[in-house]
Amino acid sequence: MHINLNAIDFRHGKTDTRVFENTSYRIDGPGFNALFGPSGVGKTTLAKIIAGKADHNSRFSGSIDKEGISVILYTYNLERLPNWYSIEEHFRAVCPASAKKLLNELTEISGLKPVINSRFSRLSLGQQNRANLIRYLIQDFDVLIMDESLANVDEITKQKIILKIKSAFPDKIFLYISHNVVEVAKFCKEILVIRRPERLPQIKKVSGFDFAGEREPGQGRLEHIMLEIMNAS
Amino acid sequence: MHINLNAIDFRHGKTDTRVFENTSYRIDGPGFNALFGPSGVGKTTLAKIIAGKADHNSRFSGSIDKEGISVILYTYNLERLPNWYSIEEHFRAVCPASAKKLLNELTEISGLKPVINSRFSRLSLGQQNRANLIRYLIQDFDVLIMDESLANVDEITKQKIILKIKSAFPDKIFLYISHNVVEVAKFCKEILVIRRPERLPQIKKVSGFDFAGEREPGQGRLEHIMLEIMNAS
Amino acid sequence: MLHKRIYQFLIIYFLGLSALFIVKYSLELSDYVIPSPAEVWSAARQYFFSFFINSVNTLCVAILGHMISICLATAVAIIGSKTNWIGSFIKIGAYNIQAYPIVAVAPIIFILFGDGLSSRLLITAMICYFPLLLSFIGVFSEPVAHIEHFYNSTGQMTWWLPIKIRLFENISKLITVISGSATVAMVGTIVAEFIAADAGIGYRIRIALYQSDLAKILVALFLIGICTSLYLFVLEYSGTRIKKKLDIPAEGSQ
Amino acid sequence: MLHKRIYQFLIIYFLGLSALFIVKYSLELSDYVIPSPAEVWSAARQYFFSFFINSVNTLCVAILGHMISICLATAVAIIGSKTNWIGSFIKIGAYNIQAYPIVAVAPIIFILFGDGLSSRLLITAMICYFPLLLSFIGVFSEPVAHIEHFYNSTGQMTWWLPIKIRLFENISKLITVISGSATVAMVGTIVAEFIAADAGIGYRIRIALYQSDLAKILVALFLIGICTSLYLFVLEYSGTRIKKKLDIPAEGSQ
Amino acid sequence: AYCRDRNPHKITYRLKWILNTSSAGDIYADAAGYFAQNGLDVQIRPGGPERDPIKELELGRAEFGVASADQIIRALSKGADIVVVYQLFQINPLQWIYRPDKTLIENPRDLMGKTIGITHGGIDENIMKALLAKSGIKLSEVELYSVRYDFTPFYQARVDLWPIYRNAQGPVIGARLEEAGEKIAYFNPDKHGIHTVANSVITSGKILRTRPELVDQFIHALHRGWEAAMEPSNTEKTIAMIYQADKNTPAETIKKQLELTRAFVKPYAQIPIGAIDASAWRQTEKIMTDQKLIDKPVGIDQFLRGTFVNAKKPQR
Ligand SMILES: Nc1ncnc2c1ncn2[C@@H]1O[C@H](COP(=O)(O)OP(=O)(O)OP(=O)(O)O)[C@@H](O)[C@H]1O
Ligand SMILES: Nc1ncnc2c1ncn2[C@@H]1O[C@H](COP(=O)(O)OP(=O)(O)OP(=O)(O)O)[C@@H](O)[C@H]1O
Ligand SMILES: [Mg+2]
Ligand SMILES: [Mg+2]
Repeated sequence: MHINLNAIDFRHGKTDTRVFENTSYRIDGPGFNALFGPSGVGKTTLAKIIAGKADHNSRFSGSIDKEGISVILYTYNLERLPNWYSIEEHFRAVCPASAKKLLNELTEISGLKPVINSRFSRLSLGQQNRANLIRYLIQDFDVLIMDESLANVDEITKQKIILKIKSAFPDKIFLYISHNVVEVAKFCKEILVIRRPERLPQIKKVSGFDFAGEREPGQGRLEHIMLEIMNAS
Repeated sequence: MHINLNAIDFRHGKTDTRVFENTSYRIDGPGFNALFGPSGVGKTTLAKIIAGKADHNSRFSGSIDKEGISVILYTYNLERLPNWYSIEEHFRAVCPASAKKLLNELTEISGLKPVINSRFSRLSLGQQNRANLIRYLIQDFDVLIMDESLANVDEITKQKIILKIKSAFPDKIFLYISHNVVEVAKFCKEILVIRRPERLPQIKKVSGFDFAGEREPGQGRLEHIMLEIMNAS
Repeated sequence: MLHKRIYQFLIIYFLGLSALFIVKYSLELSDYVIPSPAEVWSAARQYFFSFFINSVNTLCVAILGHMISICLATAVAIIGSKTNWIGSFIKIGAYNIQAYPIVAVAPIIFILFGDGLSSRLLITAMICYFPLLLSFIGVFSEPVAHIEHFYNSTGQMTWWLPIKIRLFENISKLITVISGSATVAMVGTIVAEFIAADAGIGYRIRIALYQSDLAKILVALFLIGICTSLYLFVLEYSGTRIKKKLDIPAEGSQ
Repeated sequence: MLHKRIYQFLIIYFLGLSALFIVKYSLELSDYVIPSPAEVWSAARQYFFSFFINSVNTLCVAILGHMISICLATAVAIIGSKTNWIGSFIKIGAYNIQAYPIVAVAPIIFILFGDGLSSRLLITAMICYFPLLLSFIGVFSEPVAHIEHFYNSTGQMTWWLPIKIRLFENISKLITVISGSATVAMVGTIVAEFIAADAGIGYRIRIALYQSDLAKILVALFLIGICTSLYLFVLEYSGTRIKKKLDIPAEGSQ
Repeated sequence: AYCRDRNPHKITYRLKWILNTSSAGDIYADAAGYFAQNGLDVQIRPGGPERDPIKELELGRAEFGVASADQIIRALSKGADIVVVYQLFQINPLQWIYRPDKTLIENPRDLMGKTIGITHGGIDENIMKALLAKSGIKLSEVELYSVRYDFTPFYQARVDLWPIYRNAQGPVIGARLEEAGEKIAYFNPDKHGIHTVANSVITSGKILRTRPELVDQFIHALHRGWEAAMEPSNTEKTIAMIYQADKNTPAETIKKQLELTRAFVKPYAQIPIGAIDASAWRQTEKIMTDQKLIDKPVGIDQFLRGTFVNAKKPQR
């Protein structure tokens, strides 16, 4: 199971600046990985390229090989659920039978139970984020890219959700986009630090602590990873 | 200069659950304060109440006294700039003559220079966030409430922006809503931790480190504050 | 609400009437060109009741025609908003048929449908559905990226779902358009009656027109205005109720 | 693109024509009810050129009338979308006037404006502007909260800004509506000619109708269709260009 | 107003309907230059139900116009300042077309039980009602069918009799039916004692008072035009002129229309073209009074100001 980016070149429509230039990277095996880098560096762009959702007008070259992967989902924090159902009805409508139990656990853990009967437009921002993420998690996928999907959720809830994801999907690939370096260092297996095209290689790999709920990372270990990430970016 | 919340009671339209129940709090003097609390607890709601932008259908009682405050602005991370201008043109269109220099510095610090000629819809999420915040900062205000305004910006840039705000507006009140406890503990003068209505008082005050760029907080000090915040919430 | 609508209509009507009388007296026109107030008044007294019955008759047909139009416009817009060849074909078909004046196609309609209520309804619907169609196609062709993304990505997008999403997203625009098109339904019915029927206020207008009897026409216009305001009010009121029920945020697009 | 439009129109037209002939031959209707193909063909050969000139004449007036309608609809919608009393008054005024069939108000129009080009344009505009108005009011009345919030909060909201914001936000819907309404402009002009003019294809249709000459009407409909398709294409093409220029994301509402 | 200030002889003549064979003399006078020879610059403009020549006269947009007798009487009853100066048709060309092999109508009593097309609000309705009344047929004994723009109901034989203008529509509609092998015939109310007036030339009382010479010149030229147009030896020339003005109608059709028009405009050798048939006007007025189309008689005689008013009509 891997995704292989080969010599990716990418420019957005109407612009001449390359977001990616001859960029290659290989994501191997399952795991909870991060896409990290300063705002505007190209995380969303890369995520969309991987998910095959890049803009039609953009110019793209290079190739992406996949092995053992058929469904790649991309979710982002601005997504909305239609307002005609309550959150619970929405969940039910898109939940395959096999994921019922998982759905229940996710709703519980994410703290959405009290607002499960509300319409989407009546949720707080973080509640909206979580509702959206959950409906993706109960789908069938091999790779899930979460573009700031938990950016507006408090840290305690976020940790619960991430740990649940890690335990429930041990054999899937996640690409988690976040600006929180502590979180990325602590939870992710591999951190793909994206850098401006001037710096080569454009994607640098840092290994994270990959916390799964058992043993909290020591302060030193975490700081070391964070420093590595900072140096890389 | 203060804002005084007196016995606020608030229910959203169509719901019966009180978001606030007999809640009082006093924000005194200028400073960079935070509104903190789990997702869905009522930060946005409170911010809107203070800014006088609460929904028409909601039921509200209580009063808000202000002294030395005439303009309260509320900005949030989903705002958009119209697409008919580039960012630079937008800035110019809404910038009072007196704020020109400030605008320049803010654009520089926030790292928006390279995309200043792009339209809003062509920016990355974090760039959009920053562009929106900047146009508020150059307005005339006494209180600025930033509802997750920097939630999608990387930490390095975020720190630069916050420090710049603190130095440029020493005599204004800021209410900064964020889910990042480190950041809140480090930069804010006062942290208003909001809790579920069951717990009294509903807003608890924690003093932050109020970092202004000179002396980095020691690890212990920061952890202490963070612990306090966690305990409070 | 209702009294406000009626009230506003009355102001407009009497403003128009006054303007007409001012033209009459300043140009010293005879009662034949523009009837005198006395004549209008006597026509009103004489015909008010029977015209009222006729207007209500027209209103009923208009309401029926309006419903048909809404269904028709929805159906055509749904197909026409699809980006495939059939969609664009249906769209062009709908547009082209619209470009034909009803009077020109009326003979064909009568040949095919006879001259009962069905022709009348068809003509009403043909006149009324197009303004709806335009808005509907506009709404149904424009993706709501942030909502549709999920269904597209997960392969759960059905033929019908994007329509439903775009409909919900634009419900208040659509309600505005639908309630506003009530007046087009009314005018469509009147035109249908003008061409085809021997009942309804359109038919009475036609007779008055042949007799150059502006006084009667003015009375008819008054009643048409009242009926239209009434129907408009009912639709706007229902629209507000529907929006409340569907929990559409008052603030607009969230 | 253009040839696709024309192509589709031809298919529709000939489908319609075939349907008519099928009705004719299956019901054994005689040539005076539905003309035979030979008669239609001979009418086409005889009148094609002069009808073509007339249609182009009509198209020119339609384009002018369309421009006027767009301006009128924009103006009324801007005022009518304001939530104050004047706004709702203007809106109701526009709606009520619309409910009057043109044929009923035509005598008044002729009294006031004579029977030159101005009456013809006025009637065209009156017929064409309403579908536009409906969509425009729908669009202009609906706030775009996430964009307008800044201007409202900082007291920089002007009278004009919300209009501009909502216009930009809905530009592709509006372009759809405007280009689609081209056909209404065409039909409006034809109706105006039917009642008022002594030129244009509408006038020819009226004569053909008087002479009960369906063959000529069919030829006229063909030319109207061609002209409409042409104009429609020009508008749709310009719309695409405008969208590109304004950098409207293809994906839809961002 | 038109450039009347510049040239007092520039005038507008508003017809009742589009330019066709029914205005043969008008077209002739114009094309042959008779107006110009009388020092007039006449603009002939087509009319229609929405463009009423009487209103145009009053608004000063036209000096002369053509209107039907019912229009004129109705306008007079409402105080319009108009006078009749020339009567174009001696016999009203309004007739009902029918299929004699299906519906045999030899006298008005045969109308009983038939479906008769009428234009509600049009003069044909009043003529038919007067005829029925005269023949002692109650309205409930016939089926009145509301006529509209197209002839389909008659074509499909759902209506037995359909009103048409014999001279203008007859040759077109009739020919179409005959081509398909149908037999057709026309029912003429004039033959059954209902003498009504159709189109006449009018001007305003004010013009007649203040510019009688203008009226004279105009009528003189118009009369020359009609005489020439109705002259059988001028047939080819007249047809060419009409075709020039109305390219929608083929020349053969115009030829037939012209023959028929002649029979309505100059049915009797001893009556001049344009003669005003006062008795027919009175009967029209009476019909309208009886059927409550006007409140009270207008005293039509005083408004008939033509050159040949009351020319004696031969007994039929
Ligand atoms: N549609 C577009 N057209 C042109 N340029 C674009 C477009 N979208 C993004 N860009 C530019 O491409 C660069 C990368 O954008 P991208 O959205 O991938 O950044 P990101 O890493 O996701 O940033 P953030 O953390 O702020 O979301 C940015 O500089 C941005 O301005
Ligand atoms: N329009 C509304 N109608 C009904 N309930 C609402 C509405 N908006 C918010 N709520 C509810 O009120 C509570 C407080 O919402 P609020 O948006 O203030 O939370 P928040 O603290 O800002 O959360 P977050 O960090 O996720 O943005 C939530 O439980 C939410 O579900
Ligand atoms: Mg991004
Ligand atoms: Mg919030």
